[in-house]
Amino acid sequence: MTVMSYLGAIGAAQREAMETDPRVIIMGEDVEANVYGTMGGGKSRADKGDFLQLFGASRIRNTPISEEIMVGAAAGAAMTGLRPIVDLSYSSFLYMAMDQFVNQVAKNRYMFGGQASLPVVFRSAMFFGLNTGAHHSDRPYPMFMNVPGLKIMVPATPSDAKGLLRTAVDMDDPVLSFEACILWGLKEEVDEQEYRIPFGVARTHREGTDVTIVGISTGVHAALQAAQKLEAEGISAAVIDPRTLVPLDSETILRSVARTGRLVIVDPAHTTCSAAAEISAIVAEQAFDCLKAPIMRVTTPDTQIPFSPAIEKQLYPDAAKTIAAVRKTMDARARAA
Amino acid sequence: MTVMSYLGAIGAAQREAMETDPRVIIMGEDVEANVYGTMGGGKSRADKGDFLQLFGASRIRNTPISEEIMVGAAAGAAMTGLRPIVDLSYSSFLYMAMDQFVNQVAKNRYMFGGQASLPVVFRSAMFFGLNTGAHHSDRPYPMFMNVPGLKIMVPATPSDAKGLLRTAVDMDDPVLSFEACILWGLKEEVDEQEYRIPFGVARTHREGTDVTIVGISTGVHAALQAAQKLEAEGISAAVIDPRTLVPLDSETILRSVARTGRLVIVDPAHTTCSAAAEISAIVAEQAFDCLKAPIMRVTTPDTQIPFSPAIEKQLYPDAAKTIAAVRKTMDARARAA
Amino acid sequence: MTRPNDLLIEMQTRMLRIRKFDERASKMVKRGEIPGTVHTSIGQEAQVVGACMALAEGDYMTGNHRSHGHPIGKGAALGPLMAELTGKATGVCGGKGGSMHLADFKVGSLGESGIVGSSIPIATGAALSSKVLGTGRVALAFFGDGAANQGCLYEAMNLASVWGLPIVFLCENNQYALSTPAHTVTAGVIAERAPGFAMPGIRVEDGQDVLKVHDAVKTAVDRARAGKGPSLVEVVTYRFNEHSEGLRLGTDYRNPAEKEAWMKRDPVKLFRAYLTDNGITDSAALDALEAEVTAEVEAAVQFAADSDYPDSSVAFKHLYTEPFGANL
Amino acid sequence: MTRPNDLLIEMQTRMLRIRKFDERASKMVKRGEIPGTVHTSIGQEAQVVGACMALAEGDYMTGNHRSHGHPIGKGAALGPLMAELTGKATGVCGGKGGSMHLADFKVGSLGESGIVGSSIPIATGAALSSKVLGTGRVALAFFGDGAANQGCLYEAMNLASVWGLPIVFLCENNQYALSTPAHTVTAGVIAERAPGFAMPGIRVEDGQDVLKVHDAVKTAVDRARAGKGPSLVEVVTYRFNEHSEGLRLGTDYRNPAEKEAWMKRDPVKLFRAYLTDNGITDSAALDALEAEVTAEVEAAVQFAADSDYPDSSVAFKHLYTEPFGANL
Ligand SMILES: Cc1ncc(C[n+]2csc(CCOP(=O)(O)OP(=O)(O)O)c2C)c(N)n1
Ligand SMILES: Cc1ncc(C[n+]2csc(CCOP(=O)(O)OP(=O)(O)O)c2C)c(N)n1
Ligand SMILES: [Mg+2]
Ligand SMILES: [Mg+2]
Repeated sequence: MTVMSYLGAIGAAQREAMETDPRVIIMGEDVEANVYGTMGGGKSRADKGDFLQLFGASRIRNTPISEEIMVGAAAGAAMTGLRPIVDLSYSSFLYMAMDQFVNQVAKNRYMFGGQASLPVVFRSAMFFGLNTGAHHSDRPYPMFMNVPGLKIMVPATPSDAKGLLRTAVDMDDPVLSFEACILWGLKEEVDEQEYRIPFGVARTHREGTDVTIVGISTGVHAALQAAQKLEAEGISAAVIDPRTLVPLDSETILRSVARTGRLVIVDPAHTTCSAAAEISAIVAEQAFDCLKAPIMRVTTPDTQIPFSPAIEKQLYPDAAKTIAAVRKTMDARARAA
Repeated sequence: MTVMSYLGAIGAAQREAMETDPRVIIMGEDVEANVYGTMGGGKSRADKGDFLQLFGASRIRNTPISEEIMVGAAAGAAMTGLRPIVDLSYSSFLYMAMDQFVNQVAKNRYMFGGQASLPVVFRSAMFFGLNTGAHHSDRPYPMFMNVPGLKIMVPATPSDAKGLLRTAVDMDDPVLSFEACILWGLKEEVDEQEYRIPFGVARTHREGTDVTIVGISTGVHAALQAAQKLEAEGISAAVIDPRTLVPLDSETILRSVARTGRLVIVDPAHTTCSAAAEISAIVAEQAFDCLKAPIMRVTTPDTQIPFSPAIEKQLYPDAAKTIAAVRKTMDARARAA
Repeated sequence: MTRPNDLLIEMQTRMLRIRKFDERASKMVKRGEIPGTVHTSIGQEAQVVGACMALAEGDYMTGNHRSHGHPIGKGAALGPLMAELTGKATGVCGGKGGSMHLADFKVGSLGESGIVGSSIPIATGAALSSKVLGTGRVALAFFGDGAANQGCLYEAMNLASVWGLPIVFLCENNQYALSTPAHTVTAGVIAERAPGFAMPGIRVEDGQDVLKVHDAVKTAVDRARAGKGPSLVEVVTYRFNEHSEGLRLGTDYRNPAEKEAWMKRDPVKLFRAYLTDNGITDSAALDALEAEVTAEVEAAVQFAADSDYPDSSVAFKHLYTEPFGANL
Repeated sequence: MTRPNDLLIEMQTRMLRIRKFDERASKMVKRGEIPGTVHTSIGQEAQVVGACMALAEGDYMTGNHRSHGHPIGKGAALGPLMAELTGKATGVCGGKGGSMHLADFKVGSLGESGIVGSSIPIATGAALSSKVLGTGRVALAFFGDGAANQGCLYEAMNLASVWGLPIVFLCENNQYALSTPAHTVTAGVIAERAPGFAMPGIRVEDGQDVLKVHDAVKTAVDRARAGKGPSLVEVVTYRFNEHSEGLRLGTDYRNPAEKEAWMKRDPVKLFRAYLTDNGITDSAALDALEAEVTAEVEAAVQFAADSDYPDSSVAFKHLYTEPFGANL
């Protein structure tokens, strides 16, 4: 085990994958210069571990600022023998390539009756909470969840990031990885050996008996802080991180709700049609009889993200809002026997 | 009153708007030739009412096949004095312009502190159910619901189409109109005079006491057919059409659920993160105490749309599936006192 | 360029296949035997076949909604194509694709696209594979004059140029995008956009002549295979039918005189004359060929008719690797 | 082109404003007085001002992340710009935009964009308004060499060309997109892409000379205003600072010799010399001007410092017409 940051873990997973399989390539804007710090080594080409030095210019490819062709060409390359990792830097740039994501990446295997495989990973970071204004602060995974054919990972810890990303690269389906910029510096002990975390298997961070808190991406940390504080008040909260939104491990969530009867979902996306909405709908349909109280969503309200530091942070889910939501569900008149 | 088809009603609303305000223009592929039948008159330029004849080439603009510039230029034009209606033909082509929708159309008023107004309407038709394969069968409104700053209408009848579209053109906010191709031929008596239907006001097609069925777009018709059949069985179903998804009239839905205690949502979008998910989540949070049974979604399962007529239709919500969902909620053990 | 006789005969064979297949498909749409609609390549056979036959068997190709000609030109078997059009389980995509989404990976056909312009990046990616893996394969992207106004084409051309990818961008300029005349929505000349992206742009003015098309595309393919990068080839041609079968537009967006003049230059007839005039073969042999191809198409129709529809469960297959999430 | 002296002085004034404003902003980022980061136009002042001053007051302009120069060049007041950078309620966007999203509709500045390429269609739409409403206004879209590889530029150029829109596409070629040298990701010469879209493409090789830029852009603006349609102007220049303030890249993506050579051609100094050499004004007057501009910038900083942050409720304003759904 080694201490790795979230960003370092992503770099490690990419390096492993590059070393293991010569068909893996990385393409994206400024990947050669390692601007975002996931291309190995340090910040200088002279540093040990620099991807361009290690893997060469044929496999580490600086692209023009042309997201549509970047995504589409990666899809075409994946259909013909490569296993590209596309670094799209900020998640807000994905829209530029939306047609390729929806009409090619998600549909080609299906439309062509299984003739095509698309082993390709699209990485991007959500930069919200950093005073970059509306154009750089998006958390757009819910819209991709509505597109059958894509798989979606939202790692919340360094070890999950490494294990999930490794699985993603090995998988024959297209994966979108939404990484949270505010987690980049988060550190923990991570296995430096190869390991893989399966998609569709939630991580239960804490067991609990009074309420189930499902956290997504940064929401996991809000949930964990909330759970810790709630414990002091005698409220036992389970904290579950689905880790992948497609496929979604609804079983683990349903099982926990069966025990607690209460559900709070912490999701940094905008409220309407969020991942939280989906999880709520699944539980309201499949575990209604277990529910003792309203299902609460702690999400970013349906407004765009303002620049001013005075008014941005209030918008995102945090521990305080999560605690407030849990209190509300605990106060709700118990309905079950 | 005159009998109008759904498509004719759209044409009528556009004509009214064009006649009333010289700042209204229509742009899109093949709009001059009236290929899709919403540009007035008949199918021939000689026919009375042909838009190109009536309004001239400066206001009826054939565009290149360039959705991104079409959407972005309409936004820029709206910010500087025009009130464009953009005909994007099929909803599956909107992805091509996703960046402009999300990063410009939805954000500009907000980011610029209210300096910009965007009076622009983006029309497109959802062609599902017509054996056109995965590329033409999308129902993508849920992903736009996740983008604050856009308004969304989903008319289900000719009279709603005319009144909502007229409101949309008059409004200073950007509106996406998702029209259903299978409804194009639907006819009813429509007021040929000017009238406007407000956004954010649901239409209650039927009152009911046992179950609330919320229908969206074609789902309204499935719901109405289901309600009629259920009546014979002694089940009284309310049918509500939100008509606009943003803003969403959740009050009307909540009020009905308070009465019936049961909710079924019929939404032709893919299940995950659908409009149905959002409505379910709102009710599970705000009307939990009224609920007597699980909230059921009748949606298109999370697979892409196959071409073969043998296997496509089974995927969409219909009356039979709606009835089955209602039966399930009725059978669910009553939980409230 | 000298071309062996059997290549010339094969050109005519493939053009005939496209013609007969599309004529048959058109009828079937009108009779309701094919659901939805189809977009025929009738009148554009020389442009399609001249381009496809400049490619090697292992080369890649992507296309668009005007879709049957491309895989046929690339050598796909007709039965599974026709079965696909009718939505049968034996279709080349198992009935999941339909007319606009034909793909036959066996012959390098990576897929037609119902979204205008959207398959160009796929071909570019195939060329990237070829370059990185060193397979020597060339990719060709078919698209229309209408698609030439989609931004992704220029992103693709730029990327292919700076990376030196083995790809040919093949613009089928049939002068109209649905009802819209190309000159009303296209600034300048499409082929002349190439130099701005540091690649050759070749305009084949007579796209009804299969040999002229073949010459131009062969030059571009050779260049690509030699590692010299991409080219843009624009072929001027004309579609003889309406944009799609069954569509009826009220406006005369195509001038009847123009239409008549172009229809006189029927690529199949022209090449037939070339073959006999140059003594490559004779009328009797060509009649026999035509009969053979007609029979081949009828057999494809029969194959489709005899095939079953897919089982309803098939709608849920092939979305991901199977079983769902198999590759954990 | 003959230019009145006061125009020349105004050019230097605006260049100085950009220089001093950006120098101050850079310091403030480093001190944490501006949240996030900023992208300065230091070194590119001639390119920005030469272009902006070719426009009339009522003309429209859009820009990108390298954002302060554009509205300053177009004549915006500095106080609300600086207040915006610090997130204050008195900011030109009420604190909602920040550095990358400056807009000052009063001077025709329709908005900078943090998304590379994304504001080009907005300028195109403004030109469409002008044409349909007959207002005679011209639109100018600023974008970088990096943005020149976004497909939407070519869609915009094509549309503007076929519709004869009054727009100037202004490529600020500072030779790098973040760490990426333009020549490694750009096929050919950007200005040479224009003829393919039937419009003039002008390349200003010396973008450090404000008059050369002004000449080229003025020609394009006049052409647009005369109803002759769009132009593409590429201006070669250099940014003196890092891509964004505070960013530290380990690799020497810019060769020190190259950097030094370009920094010698400081546009503000060059034009100062021009003004004195040609007897337009003298050193004393220019020193006074510089002091004046410095004071103006300090006043803007003070204005920002004295201003309040927006109330938390402001986060929920301006998303739609208000009250929400007012325009029912
Ligand atoms: C992105 C997109 N926009 C619009 C359409 C609708 N559409 C289908 S074919 C077509 C015309 C295409 O013209 P062209 O590219 O010249 O091909 P042709 O039909 O002439 O062969 C249009 C507008 C589409 N399928 N996809
Ligand atoms: C669509 C998009 N892709 C990537 C980025 C990240 N990014 C911001 S600025 C920049 C470089 C832009 O280069 P250029 O257009 O030449 O402008 P310059 O910074 O040199 O003025 C990049 C890659 C972005 N903001 N938007
Ligand atoms: Mg065409
Ligand atoms: Mg640059």
